[in-house]
Amino acid sequence: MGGSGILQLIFSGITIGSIYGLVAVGFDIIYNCTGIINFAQGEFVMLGGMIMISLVGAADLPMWISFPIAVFAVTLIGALFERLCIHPLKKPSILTLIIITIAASILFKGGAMFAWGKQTFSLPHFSSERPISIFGATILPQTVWILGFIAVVVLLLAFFFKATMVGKAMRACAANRSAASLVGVNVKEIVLLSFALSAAIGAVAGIIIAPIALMDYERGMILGLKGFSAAVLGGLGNPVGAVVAGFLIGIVEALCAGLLSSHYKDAVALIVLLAVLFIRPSGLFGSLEASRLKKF
Amino acid sequence: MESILEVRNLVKRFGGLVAVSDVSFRVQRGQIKAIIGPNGAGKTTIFNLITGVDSPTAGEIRFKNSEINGLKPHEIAAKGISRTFQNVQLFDNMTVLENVMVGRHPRTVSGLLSSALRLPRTKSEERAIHTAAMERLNFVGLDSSSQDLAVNLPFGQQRLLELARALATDPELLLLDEPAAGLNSFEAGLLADLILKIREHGTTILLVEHDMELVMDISDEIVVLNYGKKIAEGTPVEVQNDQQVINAYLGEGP
Amino acid sequence: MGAKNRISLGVLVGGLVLLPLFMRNPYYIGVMVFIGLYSLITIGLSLLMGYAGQISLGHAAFFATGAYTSGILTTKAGFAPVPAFFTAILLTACVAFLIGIPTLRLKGHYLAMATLGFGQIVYIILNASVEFTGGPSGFGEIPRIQLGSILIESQISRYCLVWSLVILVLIFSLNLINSRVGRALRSIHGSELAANAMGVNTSKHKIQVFVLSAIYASMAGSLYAHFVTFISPSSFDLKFSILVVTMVVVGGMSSVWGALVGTFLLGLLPELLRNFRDYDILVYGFVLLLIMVFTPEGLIGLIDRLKGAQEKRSLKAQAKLS
Amino acid sequence: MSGLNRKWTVVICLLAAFSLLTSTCTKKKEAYKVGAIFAITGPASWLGEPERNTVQMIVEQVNAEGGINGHLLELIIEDTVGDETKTVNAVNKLIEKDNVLAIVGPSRSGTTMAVIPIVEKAKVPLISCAAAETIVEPVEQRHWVFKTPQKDSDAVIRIFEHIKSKGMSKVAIITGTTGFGDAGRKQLKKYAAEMGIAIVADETYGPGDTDMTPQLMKIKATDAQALINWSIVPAQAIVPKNMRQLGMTIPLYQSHGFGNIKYAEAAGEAGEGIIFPAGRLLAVDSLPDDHPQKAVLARYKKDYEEKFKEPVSTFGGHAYDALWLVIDALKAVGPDRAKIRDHIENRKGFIGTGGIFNFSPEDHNGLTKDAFEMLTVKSCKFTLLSE
Repeated sequence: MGGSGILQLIFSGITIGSIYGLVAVGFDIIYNCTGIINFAQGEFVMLGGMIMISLVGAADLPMWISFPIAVFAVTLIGALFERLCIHPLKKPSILTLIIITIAASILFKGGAMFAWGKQTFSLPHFSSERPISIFGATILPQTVWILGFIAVVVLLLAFFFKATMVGKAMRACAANRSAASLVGVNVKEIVLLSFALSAAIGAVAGIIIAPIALMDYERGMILGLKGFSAAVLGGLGNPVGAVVAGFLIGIVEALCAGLLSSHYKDAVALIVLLAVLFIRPSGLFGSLEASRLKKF
Repeated sequence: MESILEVRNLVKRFGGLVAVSDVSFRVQRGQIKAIIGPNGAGKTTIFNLITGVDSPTAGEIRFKNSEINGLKPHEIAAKGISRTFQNVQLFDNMTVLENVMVGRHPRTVSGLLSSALRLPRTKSEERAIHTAAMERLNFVGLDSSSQDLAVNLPFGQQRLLELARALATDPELLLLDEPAAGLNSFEAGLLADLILKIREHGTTILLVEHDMELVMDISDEIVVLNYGKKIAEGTPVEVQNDQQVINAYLGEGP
Repeated sequence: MGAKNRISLGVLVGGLVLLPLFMRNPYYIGVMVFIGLYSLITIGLSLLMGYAGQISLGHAAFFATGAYTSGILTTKAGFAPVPAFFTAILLTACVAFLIGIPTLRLKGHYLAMATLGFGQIVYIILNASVEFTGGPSGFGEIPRIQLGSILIESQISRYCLVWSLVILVLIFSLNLINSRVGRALRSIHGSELAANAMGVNTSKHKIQVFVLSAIYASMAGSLYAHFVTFISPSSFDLKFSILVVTMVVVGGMSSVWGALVGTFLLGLLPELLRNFRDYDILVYGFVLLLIMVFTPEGLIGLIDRLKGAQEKRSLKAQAKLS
Repeated sequence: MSGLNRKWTVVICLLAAFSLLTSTCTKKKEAYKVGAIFAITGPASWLGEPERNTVQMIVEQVNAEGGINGHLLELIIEDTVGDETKTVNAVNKLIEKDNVLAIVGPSRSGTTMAVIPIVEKAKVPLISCAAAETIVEPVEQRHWVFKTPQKDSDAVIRIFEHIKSKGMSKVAIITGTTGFGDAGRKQLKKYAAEMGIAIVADETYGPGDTDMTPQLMKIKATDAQALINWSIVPAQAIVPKNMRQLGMTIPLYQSHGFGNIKYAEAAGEAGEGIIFPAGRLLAVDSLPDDHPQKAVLARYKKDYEEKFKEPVSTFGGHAYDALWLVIDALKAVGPDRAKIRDHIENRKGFIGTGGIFNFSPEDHNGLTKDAFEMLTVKSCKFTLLSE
């Protein structure tokens, strides 16, 4: 396979890897504020995609209107989930919270099954489907859309965390919850916000991937799993690391499928992940101190 | 007198921060020796280095004339060094008695299989562990609460429990990390008596402590650290009159 | 083993002996057989999670190693089921040991990810090495277990075999918990730092209990292979690993009894929900959510709390009397 | 006087009620119980859903027409969730608790394989709706087991015949890593050797994969003249899309697992021109009126699409054939498991949606490669491949 072939594989890896990265960012935001790994994160992705498909397909709304509505709807679901299932608990163990998110993911999946049925749906591409040729490799315009959205989301998040009061409060929470509450940060509100924000990011991921990956009610699990891998590889709680790790996993998968064997491509990505963890037990960009502080 | 512990030119750096810088001292068998110094002087770090929790950047630690740096904490414990912690580290999910029984670990042998199969050997060992643990609880005066959960004890008793647990390992050298912190003066007095009693049984004691009254009362010798460096060593009287020590504690006057 | 454990064990054994007398229908016995298989795994997991404080999201892999080793040895290498059963245990123990050394150095979510990744890798290998495992189609014709002159084929004979094994494993585990090694394990959960200082070789004990729990899972896997006589990778996926962890947490991690309670509940629930038809997935998720929101310590925690309230009430009553 | 009257009224009412009760009991014959197990939820629910819908529809129709020889048909439907353990429990329940006469399903090969030992031991006829050939082979160990979907090997033969007729001999295959894809991969390799076709690339993808361009890049680099995409999961629709992106123009063949118009819709424009073998159900409109299957197919399609407002799929057709085989046997021999089995085994000329079934003691599938037609996708519709 020539250079353009390799380039093609890397494009493929970047496309899917950016989705992993975006899902991973969702994991990180909730993890930072609560220490929870939200196993329902993948379902937010699925819900985003499915709601968008309904709005565009059944309700016949234009894309640019459907997009914010779908994101808002999933954000609301995320916030409701936090209020109803996480908020009422007093001092639960992390493991309990994780099982709650697993239960919630079963519920979301079941609800989606009744709402949309068991079929697979597709969403029209945001613009034309004509492939663009770059140095002999081809990419779909949708890939450009995806990368654009990732850039926008990452920049917005960076601005949010660095420059806004709420964002700063969230970062304070991530660094030290009790200290944050001492200086007047309402930790409970921040937790709610983190769920809402994660849900919104998940929804965006689901919407932008739907045109090229199709969507059905079972899709969330596998995307969630890959996103979790990226979050851990990047060092939990580190959104920049998550995006980088997402690209990394996507590219390793694509290269392995294209050059070695598609039978073992998922395994190779996991082996890389495990190898990194064994050498650096807190991921590529995580600090060891943080991994010590947050345990079950 | 032979020295049971010898620390030579010990250095520990965390990144750019030098926590312990070229510290040497000896502990004689049967002594009560104290390490004092202002906060951040590197006292707890030295404990962590001796017990293998951290490994030294440079230098040597010898216990009973053999080098122990580089050994894992559990190996060092098995050699006869035990400790308590500045912020109490009890096994909250276990009873008071069970906490002390864990202390018998390095002096007993039953493995997973023989434990699970309840072999006769294990059964008799288990009885021995029980007896030994009750003795230690008796010694510190906690025998009446042996069946309570450790987490439910009042703080002062938790300190005593940690002491009993450390004693259960039959240590030759016992490291006490601020044993009197958080105790009232009555409790601290009882603790001093206990420490002296432990020494009578032949256990050497090295302690880090802020309660100067306690330190001066019971210590045979004192090492003073400041910013990771040893600035003085000697008997309580010698140390109290050392100008460098006075400066370190009171701040250098104009 | 304390008196409380002895009583609980007696009640369990009594219940198990009486059950087939009242439930004549082989279908119910069949459901109990699977609950028994799950129990083998969850008892091990509760030792690992509740006592040693280590999580594993990859136990489906050990379940699979047991099942596939037994299946392959008996169908392709001419082994009898019983020697295959022990070979599977040996192999699973070796795999768990080798995986455990690097993995158990990790903590918290990193450990969860590593075990999850290991489980997924095994799942992918089962799917991809078609010549050996039959690939996604799996393989059948696995012989049934022959114990002396008894062929383990009827539901009731499976019931007896699997639950005898569960009881043995339970006694073994309860003995372990209340022993030198068991206390060392629990001390790791309490404070790894202090456990080390007390001479407990924490990494050795973590690996020991990891291997032990893998062996339990392997036993369950071997029995599964010989009971169902057909295996394919879909029974050994991530969902299975999550299911067994959920059983332990729902029941309560504070004791092996919690694991058993959780296994019973989540094992029976799908059968009870058959009447809900398609809605069973919703009801299942909802029940799970309710349990975790209202009894975060698991059902065993709830039972303890009720008992505590009872005691408090009786204490108050006594205080009033005097 | 009035007291006596009241007493009599009560007695008369009771008697009337009793006689009414007994008369209805004797008039109505005992219902025939048949079990059905499909993957109604879980990862294969898109298979189980049309199957469940189909059998429910049949039961309503049969009972509305007075049942089978006066007996109502009672169908007990269980969900396998696509999981083998759950399937085993469900089949045990159907046999031991519900005491069914026969079982229709399961949907997937893996779950079917898991329950074969149970039905063989309990001596209950099972008509599977899953594809793998090992379900009915070796037939001497499958005394009680039948299946309605066409054989994988026949689909492979039809595809290879078509490829050879176009003068091609080098193909690439890409298969899904599920039981269906794996069984197909094995058959493709087996018949390629026999029919003189070279497989120059052999790739796979998982059911959750979202991008197959890496695999297709590898295939593109070979001299393959055609690509065969063998899968039953929705992800198969991504392959034509990715081919289009990479500018691959070699013909794309799919398996009979493509027999769901939703897949063609998901593939969109990229799906145009896909060639695949399938039962005639999907192309019933372009079938000549005198075709023996036409009436059955047209009726099923019309009934199903009117009732459920969704396009019919071949998967539902497999359940349709399976349940009608059981009903056919019940009509002929009554409620006796062994007789039902014998009747199905000797049934010839049974017209179903999948083809015309001719069962025999040597063949528990009863279909030949003629059960397939080669179809293609034209303007997002399935039509007969014309030539």
